[in-house]
Amino acid sequence: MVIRLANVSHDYGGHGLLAGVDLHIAPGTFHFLTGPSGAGKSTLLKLCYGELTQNSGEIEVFGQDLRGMSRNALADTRRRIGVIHQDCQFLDHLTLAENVALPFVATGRPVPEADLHELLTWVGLERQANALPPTLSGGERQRAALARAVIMSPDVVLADEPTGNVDWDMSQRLLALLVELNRMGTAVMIATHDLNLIRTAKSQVSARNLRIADNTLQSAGSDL
Amino acid sequence: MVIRLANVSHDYGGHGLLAGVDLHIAPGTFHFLTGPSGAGKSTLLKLCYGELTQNSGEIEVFGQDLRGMSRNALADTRRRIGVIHQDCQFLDHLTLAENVALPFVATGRPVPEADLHELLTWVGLERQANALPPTLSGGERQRAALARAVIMSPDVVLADEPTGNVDWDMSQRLLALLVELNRMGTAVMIATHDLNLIRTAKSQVSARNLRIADNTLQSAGSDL
Amino acid sequence: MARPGPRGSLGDAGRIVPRSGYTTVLTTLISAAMSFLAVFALALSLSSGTLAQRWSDTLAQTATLRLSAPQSEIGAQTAAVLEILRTTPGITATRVLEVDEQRQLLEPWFGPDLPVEVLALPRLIEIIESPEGFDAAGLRLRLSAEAPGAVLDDHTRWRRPLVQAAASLRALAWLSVLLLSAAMAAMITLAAGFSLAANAQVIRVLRLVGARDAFIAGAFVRRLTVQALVGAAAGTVVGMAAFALLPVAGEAGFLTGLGFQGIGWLMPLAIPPLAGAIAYLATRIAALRVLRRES
Amino acid sequence: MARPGPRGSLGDAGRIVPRSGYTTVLTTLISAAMSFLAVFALALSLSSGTLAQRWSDTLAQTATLRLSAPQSEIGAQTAAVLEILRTTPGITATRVLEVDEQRQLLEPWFGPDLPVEVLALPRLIEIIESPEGFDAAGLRLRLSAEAPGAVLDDHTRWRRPLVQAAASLRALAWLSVLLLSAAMAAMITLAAGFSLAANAQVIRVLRLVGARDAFIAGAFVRRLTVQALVGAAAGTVVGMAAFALLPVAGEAGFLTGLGFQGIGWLMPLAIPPLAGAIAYLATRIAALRVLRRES
Ligand SMILES: Nc1ncnc2c1ncn2[C@@H]1O[C@H](COP(=O)(O)OP(=O)(O)OP(=O)(O)O)[C@@H](O)[C@H]1O
Ligand SMILES: Nc1ncnc2c1ncn2[C@@H]1O[C@H](COP(=O)(O)OP(=O)(O)OP(=O)(O)O)[C@@H](O)[C@H]1O
Ligand SMILES: [Mg+2]
Ligand SMILES: [Mg+2]
Repeated sequence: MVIRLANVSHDYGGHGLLAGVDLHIAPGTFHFLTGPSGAGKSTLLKLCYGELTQNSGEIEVFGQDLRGMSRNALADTRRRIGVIHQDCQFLDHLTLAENVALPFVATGRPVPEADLHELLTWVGLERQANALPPTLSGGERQRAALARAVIMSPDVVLADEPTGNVDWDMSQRLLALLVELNRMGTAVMIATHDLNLIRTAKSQVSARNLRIADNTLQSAGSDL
Repeated sequence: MVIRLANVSHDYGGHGLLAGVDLHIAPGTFHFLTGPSGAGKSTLLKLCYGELTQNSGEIEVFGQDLRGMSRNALADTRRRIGVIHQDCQFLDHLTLAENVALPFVATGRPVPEADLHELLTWVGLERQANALPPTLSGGERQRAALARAVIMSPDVVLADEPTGNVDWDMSQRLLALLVELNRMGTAVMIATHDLNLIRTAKSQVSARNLRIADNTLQSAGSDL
Repeated sequence: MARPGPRGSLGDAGRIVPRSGYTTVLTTLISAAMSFLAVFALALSLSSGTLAQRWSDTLAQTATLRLSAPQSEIGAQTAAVLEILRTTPGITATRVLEVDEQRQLLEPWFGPDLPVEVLALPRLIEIIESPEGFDAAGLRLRLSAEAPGAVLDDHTRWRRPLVQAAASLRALAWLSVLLLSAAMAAMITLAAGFSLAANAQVIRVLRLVGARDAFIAGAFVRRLTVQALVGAAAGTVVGMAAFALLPVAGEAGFLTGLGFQGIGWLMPLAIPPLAGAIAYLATRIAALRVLRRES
Repeated sequence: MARPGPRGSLGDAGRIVPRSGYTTVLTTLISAAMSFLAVFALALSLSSGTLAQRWSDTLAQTATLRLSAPQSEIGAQTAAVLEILRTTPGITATRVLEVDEQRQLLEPWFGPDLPVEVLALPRLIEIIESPEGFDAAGLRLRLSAEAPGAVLDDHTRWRRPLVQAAASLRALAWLSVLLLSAAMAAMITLAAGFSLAANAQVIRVLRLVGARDAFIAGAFVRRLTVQALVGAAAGTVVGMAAFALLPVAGEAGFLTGLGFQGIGWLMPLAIPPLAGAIAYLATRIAALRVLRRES
């Protein structure tokens, strides 16, 4: 089991947001997460990689309880999770290529230049490799974030709205990349508003569709 | 004429980006702007409200050349343009309501509380009025940006990807708001990747569809 | 949830620049530190004034004239010398030392039993100068003509180094006050630049909604001036408290008097408004320059 | 376009924290300013040492003994007194003043013609103390028994205020060195806190990609320590240059000697490494605390 949430509840001190959420993400599975804006999609993803700590319930990642983990263990766990944050986050003083290679640097490993170049080419950023993040277009930043999330071949990719700023062709390309990873065993969860993306994914991968509504996580396989 | 670009070219020092762009935005018209990620949509909008200065060509806003304008005149011109920036920009220490009301504060006018409340309700943010921007979800920030762009009843609204992070229903709601403004005489230009949005808009308003491709601005009425 | 609505809280644009940003803390800190040091420099300069005064008082305004002459002539020469001294401009009073006084002066060397009366001791005449002093060289010339046995000792060799030291101490103190003011101006200008850089986002957003340069600059100037005032006030108060409480110099020793006396305590109160004024100008210039640079 | 690839430039994580961020500039500035001031404080403390030495040398280690006695007994009593002095611990040497020397001492008061030989002048004996000094009260007691006409003058009334002043000057100087070190540590801790706050984004991103606390803290510690070192070196050099070039105190006056002499010039060189060490500790503590707080 990659990620397991059991009866998890969370809110930010105000009215309820997520209540009694159960979620099982097995290795090699593909999940879509939808729900209206403000429903708690980003919150759920943040709980899964430990940026937030749940109010109640249990969250296990790779079989270990996130709450009982030491800080170093949490860092080590995050290395196995590729995260695409909704507000793409970069170090603005480093080039795009350096930002994408950051997971290697931060863990003290040599950067695989060939892989890096191949990946940048796939997401269409080989020309911008030496550009600084503030000079990139919105879509270019999103693609860079995806490249960084997958460069370490993580065990699971959690993508928060990875295609909100890219055109249709590019979103298909990015989806194909994630599907490819998934075929090689990586679990994938994508939070998105783009129902077309979910629909076209159907032909490529058998994905489970989840929806957050009324503070709970529901299966939404049929009504898309 | 609200905005007129004549033979405008711009790039950021590297290879060409926009070349020989002509654009006429008349009062009360509705434009969609599409094109692949990195094509220069945001750049074009920034040229229109003077955040960037073109390399060559002429840009007139409300009949005045932007380049010859004094700094105060440029500021006064911007008050007549409602801008939704792609990276939604807020003052993180002010509440959402204060951020939306900022155009009034910055120009020394009293804040129309009733209008403000009505607008926040329309974009579904009445509950978050007192929240700080960093605690908002991605979609909530986008809606707040739209609210701020239209609160002064500007003569023209330039929206850069205003629906990238909101669900379908909400994007329809936001579109309806802009269409409503447009009916009352406001010129609107929306840069977006969301072809479905453009398609559904057809039934509500007669919009012109523009596309940036091969460094030029083309009409794209048919192939959407 | 019961926060004030946007009108009341933002009406005067006072909160446009974040209050608690660390660059504004920086301004406060810098002016506090500088003001604290300025209090010390001020104390030093005031004290060195007092010091110089005291040293001058004890040494500078007296001189001694020693008259040796055969016993028969001593009376006449004393009269002549006194007449010369009386007509010398810059001399306030003269006094011939009594025998007892001479004995006191000699006691450390000869004990109390010296038979002063029987010795052919020279006459000693004490001279009290006016504050302007007298022309020692001219006086010596006149004396050598009319009373060749008279030797003038104007204590120059004792006085000069002390007065010099006091003067250089004073110069040092004023130099540090000046340096501190300049340093404060420079650092507040820097802090203003930092603040503008750190709040680039604020500037960008305000530009976007059509705020004019004067409005944006005004928001920063107001915030930073207030911070500088607050910091300077705090630094001054702490500095003054340090002087009021710490025994910086003992009761004895010639550092006595390092500190503020009487009306001197009012002088440090000029520091905060001065710091505020410096901050106002520095921020205004920095803000308008930055705003003009980034179009 | 020909920038180095990511491996070469980022391999040692040296650029993880932005180099030119204004909070790192802040660290440099703070340590430069503090080091500059520390040079002055150091000079003051070294000089006050020299000063105290000089004052002690001229006054403290000598005393005078005046012996008055009938002419017949004077020889015997002198011998007795010298014997007492010889056996008093803390006295290095004694010397009976010659007649000529006595005349020189008296010349300012009586002129060169005083008939010293015929006067029943007391004997003057100069006493050279060892650095530890002697027990003046005990000596007086023994003298009063064996040579009632002997009066000991240990110059106390001249010496005490000067030695006191030198000591308080010295204390003041060391106090300022201490205060400056503490202030530098505090301000660098603050600067480290600011730097961490300003680079919250850097921390967030590094967390996101699985960096451990030690890695993140290390990046900040390295950057800030280097900045503090650079700033301190600059401040020290400028401060030393100021002392080498500025005529802070004239040749005369008892502020003479304010500055560095000989080997003293090496002491300020200890400031930069010290500042670096302070910065290292301050940043490390601040970084780990901040990182632990924000999970
Ligand atoms: N740090 C926070 N403090 C307080 N409230 C927060 C915080 N973060 C998020 N919220 C609130 O929690 C709710 C859910 O936020 P979340 O970001 O999870 O929504 P979302 O489903 O990702 O929405 P979107 O599709 O717009 O990104 C929102 O109403 C938001 O305002
Ligand atoms: N300040 C800048 N300096 C240098 N290059 C820039 C700068 N801003 C944008 N660019 C480059 O110009 C190109 C066009 O950028 P722009 O933001 O206009 O694209 P866009 O059409 O809005 O794309 P998207 O749909 O991804 O937002 C991109 O390749 C981008 O990297
Ligand atoms: Mg979200
Ligand atoms: Mg764009």
